[in-house]
Amino acid sequence: MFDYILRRLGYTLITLFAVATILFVIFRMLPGDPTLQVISPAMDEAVQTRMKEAFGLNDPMWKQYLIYLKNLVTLEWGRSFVSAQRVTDILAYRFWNTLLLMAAGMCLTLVLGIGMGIVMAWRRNGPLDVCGTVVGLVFQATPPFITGLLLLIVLSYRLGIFPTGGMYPAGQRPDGLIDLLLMPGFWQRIVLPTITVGAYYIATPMLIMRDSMLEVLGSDFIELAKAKGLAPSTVMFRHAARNALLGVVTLAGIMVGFAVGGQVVVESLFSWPGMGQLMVESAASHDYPVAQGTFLMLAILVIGLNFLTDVAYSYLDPRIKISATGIG
Amino acid sequence: MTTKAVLEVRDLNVRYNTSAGPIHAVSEVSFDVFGDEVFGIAGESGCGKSTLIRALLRLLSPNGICESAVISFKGHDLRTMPDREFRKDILWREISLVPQSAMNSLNPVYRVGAQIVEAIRAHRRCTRATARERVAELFDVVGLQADLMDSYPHEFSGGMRQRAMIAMALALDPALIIMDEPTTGLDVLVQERILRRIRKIRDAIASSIILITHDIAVIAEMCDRIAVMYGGRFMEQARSLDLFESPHHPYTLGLKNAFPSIHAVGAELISIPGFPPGLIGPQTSCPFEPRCPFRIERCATETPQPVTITEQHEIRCFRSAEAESLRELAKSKATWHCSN
Amino acid sequence: MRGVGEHYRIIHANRLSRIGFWIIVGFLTVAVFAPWIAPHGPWEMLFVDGRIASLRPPSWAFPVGTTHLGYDLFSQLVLATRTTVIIGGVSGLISILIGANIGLIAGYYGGKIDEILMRFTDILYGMPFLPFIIVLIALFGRKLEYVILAIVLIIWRTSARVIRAQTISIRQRQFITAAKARGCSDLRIIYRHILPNVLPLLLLYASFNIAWSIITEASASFLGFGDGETISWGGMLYELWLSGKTRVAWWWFAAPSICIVLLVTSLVFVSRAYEEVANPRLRKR
Amino acid sequence: MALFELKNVNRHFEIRPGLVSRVLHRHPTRWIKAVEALNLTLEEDEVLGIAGESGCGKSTTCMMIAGLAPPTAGEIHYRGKRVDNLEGEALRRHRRHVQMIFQDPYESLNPRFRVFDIVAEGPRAMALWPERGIGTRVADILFAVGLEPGKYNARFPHELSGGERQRVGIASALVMEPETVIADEPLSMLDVSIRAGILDLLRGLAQERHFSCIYVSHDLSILGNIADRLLVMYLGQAVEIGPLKQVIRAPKHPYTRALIGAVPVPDPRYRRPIPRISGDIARPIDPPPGCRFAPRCPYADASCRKTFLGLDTSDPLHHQAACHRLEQITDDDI
Repeated sequence: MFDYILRRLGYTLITLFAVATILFVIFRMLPGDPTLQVISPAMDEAVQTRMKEAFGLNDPMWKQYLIYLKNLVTLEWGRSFVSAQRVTDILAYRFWNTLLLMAAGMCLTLVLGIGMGIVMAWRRNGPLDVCGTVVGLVFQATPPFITGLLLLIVLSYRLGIFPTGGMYPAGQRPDGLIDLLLMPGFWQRIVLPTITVGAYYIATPMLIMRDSMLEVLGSDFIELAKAKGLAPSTVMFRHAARNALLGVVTLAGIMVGFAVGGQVVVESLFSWPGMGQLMVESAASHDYPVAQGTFLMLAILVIGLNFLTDVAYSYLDPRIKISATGIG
Repeated sequence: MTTKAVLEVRDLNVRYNTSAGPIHAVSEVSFDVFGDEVFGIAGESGCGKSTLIRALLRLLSPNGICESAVISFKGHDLRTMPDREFRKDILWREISLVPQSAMNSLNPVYRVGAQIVEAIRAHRRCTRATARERVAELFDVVGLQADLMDSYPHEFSGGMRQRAMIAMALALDPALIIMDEPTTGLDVLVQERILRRIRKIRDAIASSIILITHDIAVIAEMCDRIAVMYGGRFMEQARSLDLFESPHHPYTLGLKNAFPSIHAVGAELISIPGFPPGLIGPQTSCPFEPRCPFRIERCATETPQPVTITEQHEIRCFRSAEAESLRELAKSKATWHCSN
Repeated sequence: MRGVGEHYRIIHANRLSRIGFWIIVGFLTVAVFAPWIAPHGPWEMLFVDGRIASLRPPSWAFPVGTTHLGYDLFSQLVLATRTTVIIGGVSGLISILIGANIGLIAGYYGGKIDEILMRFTDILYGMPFLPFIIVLIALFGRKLEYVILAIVLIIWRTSARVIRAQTISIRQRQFITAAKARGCSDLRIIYRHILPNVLPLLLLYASFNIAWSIITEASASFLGFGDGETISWGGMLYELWLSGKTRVAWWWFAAPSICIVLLVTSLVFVSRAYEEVANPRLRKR
Repeated sequence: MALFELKNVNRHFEIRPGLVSRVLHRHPTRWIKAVEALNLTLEEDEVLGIAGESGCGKSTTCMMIAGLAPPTAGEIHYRGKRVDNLEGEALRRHRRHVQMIFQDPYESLNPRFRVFDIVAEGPRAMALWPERGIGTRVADILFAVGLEPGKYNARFPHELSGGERQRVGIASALVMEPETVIADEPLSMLDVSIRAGILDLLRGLAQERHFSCIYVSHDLSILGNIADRLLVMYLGQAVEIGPLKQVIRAPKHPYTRALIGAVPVPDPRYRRPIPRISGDIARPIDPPPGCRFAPRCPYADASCRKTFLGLDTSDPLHHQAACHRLEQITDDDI
């Protein structure tokens, strides 16, 4: 198992490196002034020269690439054109906001989705199964900005139950996570974005769980578990659900990749001060250092979550040891 | 052998409702299993032997419907027993199963020992430690080292898994163990050893065994009484010696012809022409009629009822009286392959 | 090999997929005849009695109402259908072509080729999808080609992975060894023996890819990173969001939203029918 | 001249442990030795049976002879010509002469092909004949295996019974007009009552069409009904070979004796002797030198563990066993 995890870790680092390289290439292919990505034309002459040296923009391409990699590792991610803040400082604040919303959405999705999936498989072809499948598929087909807009229009604009956006009421800047969590205004504001993210992604774990439950329920060891005289709930949860979970974990990686996309939309829609919103704003205002940094940070998030998925899988499936050593 | 029946089944029918019509997987099956005997059910694929077990263990899929006159187990009427009670008091505690595919019958994500412990603790109040002691004991009985119980199923070979399955079946000293093809797919030497182990266990404990297999040689070696199943029916039922020395049913005759023996190298084998029946729709003929070289008109319109030949020897055939001459005819290949 | 009849049967076996199929056909028809159906241009300011027909709710004259600048939403919807169909069709088809071939080749040959192709796929899994499109559009400009390119570059990863897994399981089956023993070449085995067996899965992911392309394009357009010159459903919602009329013009919100959801749902329903074929265990019992 | 000759053929696989085990635990690379030092000849028009338990290397041997897996050492000669080093196009052409019939008729037919296409696939892939010629040959061979072409041509495998499928499998091998047919347990998935029919068919076709046959099975009673000569393998080593009746009635090697003794007999009166061998079959991972059966053999001594006494290749048709201690084994021991 350690072999497996170590190898996945190796792949993760390679992926990270490759994504950074792709980013470098894309920004260098930019038509027009290649210095544009780090130096705002609005800066004064002296600063521009200093920056050019720091980022090696007068050097040949390979040297620029090495400097770029060094800067990445040493967290020299440049400064925003707009606010002149260090990109890393901006991200440090935004990262946790994104993670908070994402975690809330994911927990809702996974807990509810997996639970629903089990119940649907258990009562196959029952009313819950049929409705659940249809509703799940419709949710899956509805882009989050439409769900979000609908919720905003109905619950915020018409009924005024929830605030329209932000993370906390204006002028009440919390200091620290605990302070934030104690704020009723925060809880009012996190509801709609969480539901929006959740609604889009709930179908994936729910339907996969249902399908892989049905697959597992047809296997011989379930029949034996029944023959052993185990209670139906034990058969369902201890034997079927645990094995079916493997299917969900396998596809969780795919889900994570898309979830970050959904996050961008939802954050923009609800003015949630996270990395997604930052991404859209900085890209729209051509604030390249920030856009680049945000993109990298989001990539790190995705790659990290994919790695966690692999680890979870190796924990859930004892057979992974074999495939890692290549015997099986 | 005691004469009291542990399990008594009369007129058991199972049908599956499918979109193509009802499939009569098991029809009018009656048999008794007596105390510490091995009762063999021989049959080819699709003859209904697996359905029969599922019906007894209440494991039929939802579209399977089981009807019978009597299913009595040690005096309990299993037909009317509520599910919950059946699950707690009968399943595994009294009737256990060694399933067909030991390969896939162990849950891959749990350790083998834990799966046996689970079976014990589902029926008996005891601590995990006591249950583990019992597992160690059982592993010893089936010839596995006790420290293997903390392995995962994928770390076991086919023979080891099969032995673990037998250990699991023995866990609660059930009165009846149903073994569904317990050695199919195993190597000859492993098979030999497992059969020997089963025989030893049978002598040591007071369990009866229902052994289901398509392998006539295994049946011959293991069983006290044998039922030959075809098309969902018991075509012939007899004591082992009687069945092999004076088979009566044409199907039994054909099966014997088709089965090779290492003691008769080079002897001619004769296959039974045709294919097993599909069993869809109403069953109004002898299921073996299309393949039978001795069929008469009546066979196509009527299902033969069981005829008793001698004590404990029953067959379903209209020509049971002519068995002697049919047996002679059946030895010739021409009988089977030119009549069609 | 089974023909069109089989696909017809698969789709028609299930009520939802049947409905979905006809809805898709409907949208395709609208896309083909869009310029003849739409009464006005997408950004043609309309006047009623000499005044801009601003924010008119649905009526006989304007079946789905107008925007604050007096554009006819019905014409916009019809013309945007074409954009969506092009994006969904082109990126869905190209991506399944790439994904299927990479999956088949990696899965069939295994070894080093598999390792390289799968590491490459892993890298794409590390790319956050929508942010990548946003960066690309921000850098290179708001053009439909770039949107399609960005989608195609990323979206094949899922189909490649899934088809590779299926190919590996098929490769190990005996009929592939049999084909080899009969003297079939590698290419013949891949495309004649394996491909028909992954076809249900391939169609499933083709339809997923189309659905994901449409959703992604709509999301990007909604965030302002679509093609500014071409009308699209996501772009219509972006204009609504920019105009700040979300509170009042419900029809402006409803019309493109319903179209997106309807089309994508139909695709998902049809793909669900294929999922049951691709995964036979779901059918049984 | 012998049709096939295998000279000292080996097939070994490498198992590389993961990085951590290699570096931290110093786990060495290990070898699975699936087939070791195999010498074998196949004469024209004979049926050679290969018997052995799972993991004995019988399937690997088939794959090597069929040109589907190259040996890692040794030579394979076909009609005096070396074939184990063929590659690419030449290998593909060579495969035509050696055709395989597979174990599982449910798995060995492509579920998306119709019967006609399944049988025609080989000739088409090799462009053996023009399409019309293929058509008549397919019809001929289907008829020869007892399937009426008109009735079966357009069917899919899932519409056939196990016996019919196996007949299609045989047809698709024989349509190539091979000189050697390798049958890898072709009956094990079929019902008892129809096995004999397939066996008869195979035997009849072999005579009619003059191909030699390698018939692999773990079931000695079936081999007893088809083979002319019998080879017994254990964990990748050939332990005994000889004319069928001699091997079965008077086995020499202790393993063959145990194997034959363990075969169940359809006779309720028969009481089988208890075999004297112990232990379980292992996997051929890093096997020690010497006879691989030695750890389970009641007769084994130091010499058995040190060297493996291969079969004598000079007289391939002679009944012989690869055992150091044949003299010590007496008949009443079995």
